[in-house]
Amino acid sequence: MADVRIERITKQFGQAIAVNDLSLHVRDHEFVSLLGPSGCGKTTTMRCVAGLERPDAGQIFIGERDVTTLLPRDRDVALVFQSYALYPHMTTRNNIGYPLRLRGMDKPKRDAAVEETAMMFGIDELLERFPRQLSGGQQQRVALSRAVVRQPRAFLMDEPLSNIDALLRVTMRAELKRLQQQLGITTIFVTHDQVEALTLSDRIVVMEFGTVQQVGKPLEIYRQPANLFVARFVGSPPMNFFEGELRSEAGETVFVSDMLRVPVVAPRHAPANRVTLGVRPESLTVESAPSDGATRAKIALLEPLGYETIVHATIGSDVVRSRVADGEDLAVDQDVWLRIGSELLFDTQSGVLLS
Amino acid sequence: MQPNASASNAGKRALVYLVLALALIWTLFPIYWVVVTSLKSNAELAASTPSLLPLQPVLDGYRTVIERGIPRMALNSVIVAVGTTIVSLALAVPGSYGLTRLGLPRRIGTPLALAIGFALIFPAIAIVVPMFQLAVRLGIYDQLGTLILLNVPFNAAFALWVLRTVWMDIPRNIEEAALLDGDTRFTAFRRVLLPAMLPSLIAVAVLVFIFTWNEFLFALIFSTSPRAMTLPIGIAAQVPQHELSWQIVAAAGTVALVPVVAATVLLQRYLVRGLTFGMAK
Amino acid sequence: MSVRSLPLATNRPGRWQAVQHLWQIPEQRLALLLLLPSLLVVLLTMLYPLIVTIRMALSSERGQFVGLGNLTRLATTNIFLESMSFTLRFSAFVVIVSLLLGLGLALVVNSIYVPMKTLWITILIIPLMVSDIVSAVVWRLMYHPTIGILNYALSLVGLPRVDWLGKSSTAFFSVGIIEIWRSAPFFFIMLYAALQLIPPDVYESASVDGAGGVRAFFDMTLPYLRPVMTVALMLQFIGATRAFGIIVGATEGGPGRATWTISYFIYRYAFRAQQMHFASAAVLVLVLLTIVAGVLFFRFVWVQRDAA
Amino acid sequence: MAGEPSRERTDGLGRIDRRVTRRQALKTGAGIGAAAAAMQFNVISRRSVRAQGATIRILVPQGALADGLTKTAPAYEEQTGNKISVEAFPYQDLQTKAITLAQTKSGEYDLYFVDDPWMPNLQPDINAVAIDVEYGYERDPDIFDVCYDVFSWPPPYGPVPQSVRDLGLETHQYGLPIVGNVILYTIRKDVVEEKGLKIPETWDDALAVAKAVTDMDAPFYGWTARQAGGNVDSIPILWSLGGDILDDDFNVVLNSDAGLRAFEMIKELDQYAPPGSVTYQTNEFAADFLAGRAMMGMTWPGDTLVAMEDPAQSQSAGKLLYMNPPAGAPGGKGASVLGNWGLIMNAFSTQRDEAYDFMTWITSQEHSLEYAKNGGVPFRKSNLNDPELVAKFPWYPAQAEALAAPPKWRPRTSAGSEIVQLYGAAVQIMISDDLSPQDALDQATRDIEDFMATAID
Repeated sequence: MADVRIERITKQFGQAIAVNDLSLHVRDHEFVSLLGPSGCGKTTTMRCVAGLERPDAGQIFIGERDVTTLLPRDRDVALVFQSYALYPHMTTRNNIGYPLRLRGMDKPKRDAAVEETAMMFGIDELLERFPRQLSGGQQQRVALSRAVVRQPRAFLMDEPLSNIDALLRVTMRAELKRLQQQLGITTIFVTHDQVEALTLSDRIVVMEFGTVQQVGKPLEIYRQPANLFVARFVGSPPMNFFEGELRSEAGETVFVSDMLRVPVVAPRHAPANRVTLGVRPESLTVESAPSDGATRAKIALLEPLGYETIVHATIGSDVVRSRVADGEDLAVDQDVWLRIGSELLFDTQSGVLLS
Repeated sequence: MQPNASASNAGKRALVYLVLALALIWTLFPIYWVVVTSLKSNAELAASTPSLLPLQPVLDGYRTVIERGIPRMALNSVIVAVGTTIVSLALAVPGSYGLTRLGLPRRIGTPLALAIGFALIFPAIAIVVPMFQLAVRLGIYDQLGTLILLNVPFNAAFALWVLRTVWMDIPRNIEEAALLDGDTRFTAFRRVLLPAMLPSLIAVAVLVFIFTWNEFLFALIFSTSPRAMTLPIGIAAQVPQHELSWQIVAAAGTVALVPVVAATVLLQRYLVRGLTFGMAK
Repeated sequence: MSVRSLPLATNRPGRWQAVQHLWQIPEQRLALLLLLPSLLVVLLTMLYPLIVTIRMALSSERGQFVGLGNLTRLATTNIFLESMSFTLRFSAFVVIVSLLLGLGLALVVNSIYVPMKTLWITILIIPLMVSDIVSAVVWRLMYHPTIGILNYALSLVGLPRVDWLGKSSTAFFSVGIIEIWRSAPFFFIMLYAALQLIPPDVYESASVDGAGGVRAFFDMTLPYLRPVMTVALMLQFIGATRAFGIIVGATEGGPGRATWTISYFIYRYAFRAQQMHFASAAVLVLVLLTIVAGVLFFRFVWVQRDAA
Repeated sequence: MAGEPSRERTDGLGRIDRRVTRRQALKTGAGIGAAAAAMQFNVISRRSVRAQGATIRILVPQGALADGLTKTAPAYEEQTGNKISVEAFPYQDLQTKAITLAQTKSGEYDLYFVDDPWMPNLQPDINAVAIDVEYGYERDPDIFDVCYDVFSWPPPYGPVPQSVRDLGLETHQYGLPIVGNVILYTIRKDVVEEKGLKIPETWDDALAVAKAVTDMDAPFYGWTARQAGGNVDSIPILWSLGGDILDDDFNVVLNSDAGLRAFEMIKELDQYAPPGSVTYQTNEFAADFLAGRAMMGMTWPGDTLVAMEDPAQSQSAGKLLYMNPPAGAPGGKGASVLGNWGLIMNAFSTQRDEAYDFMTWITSQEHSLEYAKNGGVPFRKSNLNDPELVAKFPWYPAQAEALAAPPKWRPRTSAGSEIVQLYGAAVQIMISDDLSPQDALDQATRDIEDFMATAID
């Protein structure tokens, strides 16, 4: 086991900068997700760690070793691919055993290790099958087994759950979590799915345009997004944003926009200009009668999810979303009054969190 | 509706079977006829009405064909075909890997691929005269090795072209997985990629073998003695001009057909894959 | 699981070591290195003869420089012009009929009424594997005026006999049929494979939209097959213009010189009549045509496959 | 055709190979040479065979001539300990191979079977051994002079191309006849007698006989001919009627009254030929006689006469009359075509003495007879007139007569073979496509002129 240190790496493909001066320290035994939209550089970063790409600048350490120029094979890391990348001409047994074979392990010991791992993933019945005879979920387990069996210094996972169906994904997610806790292997997990990132990770790295936007524990990321990008990207349904300005009124700081007037906690640094108010849908309560401080809105759409209902309401031309626990009395076109529970303030221009 | 539908289904079924029956005759009857002719005697061949079966089968045709060295020519064909297959694949396998797998920029890769593709449609007759002169100058005409040298470029281009699409269909991730599992690029190539593409490789090898086994033009011009005569030349040579017997050429044709038909039946799956440029899996 | 203690079985000295070393050079350089042998072999095989051919085509059989003399002479030589015309007409006839036959067979074998599809495919592709010279011999036995089965079959149903290879017009079709016998299976297998790739929901949505069998064929099947059809057509057309073994085997260019193809013309002039310089001029014409065909070919094919 | 006077000898390969030095050749071919060396090239090593006594390799046309030689050779092998390797190629290829080998100065074969029209292509003064000079060979009076003359070079008489004349060569004997072929006219004399007809004296008579006996339903055909691609069997008609392809200065003179008459005659005769005969090769031609459904035709002794006179297979056996072709006009003389095969010694052979020994052995009276029985064709007066043999091979007297006539040979120019092929192609297309004789003459003339414009002589 080892920690992974990425120090100021940059990777360009032609004119396009995939990773820009990125640094990151993944601690030993830690599960870190790289989260971001496609093209944000998360996969490239991971491939640099794996050695499949060589960064143009910067260094990568695994444990004490500078691995920046080492071949993938010499880094002792395992990668689980989105496509699983099973060897089509090998049985499950040989697929899992392949890394061990390359380490010169003799067959009896290898078989024992393969069987033990297969047992762990519940695929010990499938050892003699070829990849094409396996279902997606089974292939996934084989790929994980192949990564696990040799106890690498670090796991790298490239969207490993995105090719399996929704139900199985939930199961696998739990299984991954359990596995990582059990084995305690340092893991870098690349995903564009925030739920995966939030549920699995010790820490999440949110990326965009090849740079780190925020690093933090899942709840930190959710509650204190460092900037508008993170705030927008994390959370479903997404945060509601209102653009306006801060005014001081009677010693209170008030956010004012065309439609809204909201008293807010004054930020430490007063912004130079306009600000954006961010409100999570669950911080927006829906009331059926007008009251002080509540803003009038009209329900445009209702999405009942069973355990909650997502309410889409319009304030002027803006659409806001709120999640309410019980939405049975609500109806489309009904007038409602929205109340903001807690809010975040961002500098509109720089996007930086102010509160 | 129901009875009507089933009637039209029966009609369709009948039509399909009719077409298949005709296709069967169209495909196999000429082959049947060459086999039957090879067994007929001269007297039977001189009859005004041909018979569907050899009335008194004789093996004279085969005897003559053996006397005239057809087995030797078949052996030559095997040598040329095997040699060409090995050399072509030895060139095309690494070549196609280099062309598709190693991040060659498009502005280099595309023209190179196009040049190879062009070689595919380059007429063989166009190289015959200069190559013949060169072979004469070097004293290497009428040798099996020369025939291999002549066949290799065209077949290597074919193999490259097909394998190129095969490589493009093998996910890069598989190679990368191997690199992470502890392979070098070379051992990953040898232990993971080559085995993974083996079926396509067999397909290409079989086709190159058959193309070369059937090759006529080079063999016709570059062989001046039985030392380098291949089977197609031997067969063409049996077409009677100054002698009586058609069963000789029929026998020679049968000898050439047997391995081809056998190969088709045994390797059908691979052939289809190679012929459709990997389109059918 | 004491895997960690095991070192990677890597740098042990072995027979592959030198090669392994080679493979550690930068990717693009390695790519060129791996490609180089094939490229050299393939390109030299085209370029060297081409240069020699150009040089030869510019001089007479006696070696005197004649400039474009051979080429202009070619333009007024009936045998050449007629060979050229035969080649193009012949190739067009062959590929069109082969395409129709191959398409029909592909649709039939693909139909739900056909059991044992693999067996049928195996049988139907056999002619594809048979060499041109053997095909020619095989069919020549069928066409034969006395021992052939075809005229006998015609006489059984009361039809007049046909001089299969004995008239320019019938020889055109008879030789064409031999070539069709060999190339229809190519269309069949390509189109059959392409049919397998058509997603079934296309038909389902077509039938929901109210397109019946024939309509569905023209609106759905045909557009899906078109790219494959184009490739197959072009490959086979180019192949048919090279017809040589078939001519040697079936007609020796006869009757008269009615079935001379360009390839056969070049062969006769270069190797029988020993006019290698004059033949070289014909080679140049053929190469030029190939370049034109090549450009057309890659326009269609390249865009299709590599844009994907 | 006349060509400018030049001592530069050209060959089909152009002049390149003569000018290239060893070094240049090495340079050009270094790559391929290296690759060639790396490969197993000589699958069968010639040297190892030669170590145990000479193996004389002979290039022979596929068919009866090769098969006969294979049967005759063991006697020689037993007698001398030398081996005879008979290597057979089909007729059309043989020409290409023999000429190619000569041009490449190959010692591959020690002896070539050469059809007489190929003599100019072979350039005997360079590629063959003059046996009269080298071995003091003297003509045997038992062999027809024409059979010697045709393998002498330059031709002792008849038109000779300017370029050959310019070389100022002396005529020498470059080969010995091995097959005394000459084209014969054959007719079913039993049918002639039965129907009260006359043996034709002229081609008009022949046409009349053909017409009289033809019964398409029987079937019985008045005329049968080999007509496949560019053969020469109709030339006797052309010559007998006074036409020719080339004149003495190698101008195309086919398009004449005599030429037209000949083409008309050929076409009219074809009306009485079997359907499909337009693609006939020798075997189909012979099959009509074997099946007893043919009346007359032009035939070469070398091919199938043994079978046609074999009662076991042939219904025409014993019923055929052989003669020199009919004449153009009453009282005239028909002209036949000489088609001898010669045994030529390769100038680049490394075992000339052994080759010469075999040449003289196989052409001796005794052994040439043996060869004739096995499939060859006699060229000796004594053999052709041997009563015992004549009883068995009834065409021998006619053949002797034709050879003594003597028959004409085909044009002595390197373009000769192709010219005759183009002529034959026009004849074939006239029949197959129902071209008018005049159109066929025009096509032949144009094709031959086109061809000669670029040919070397």
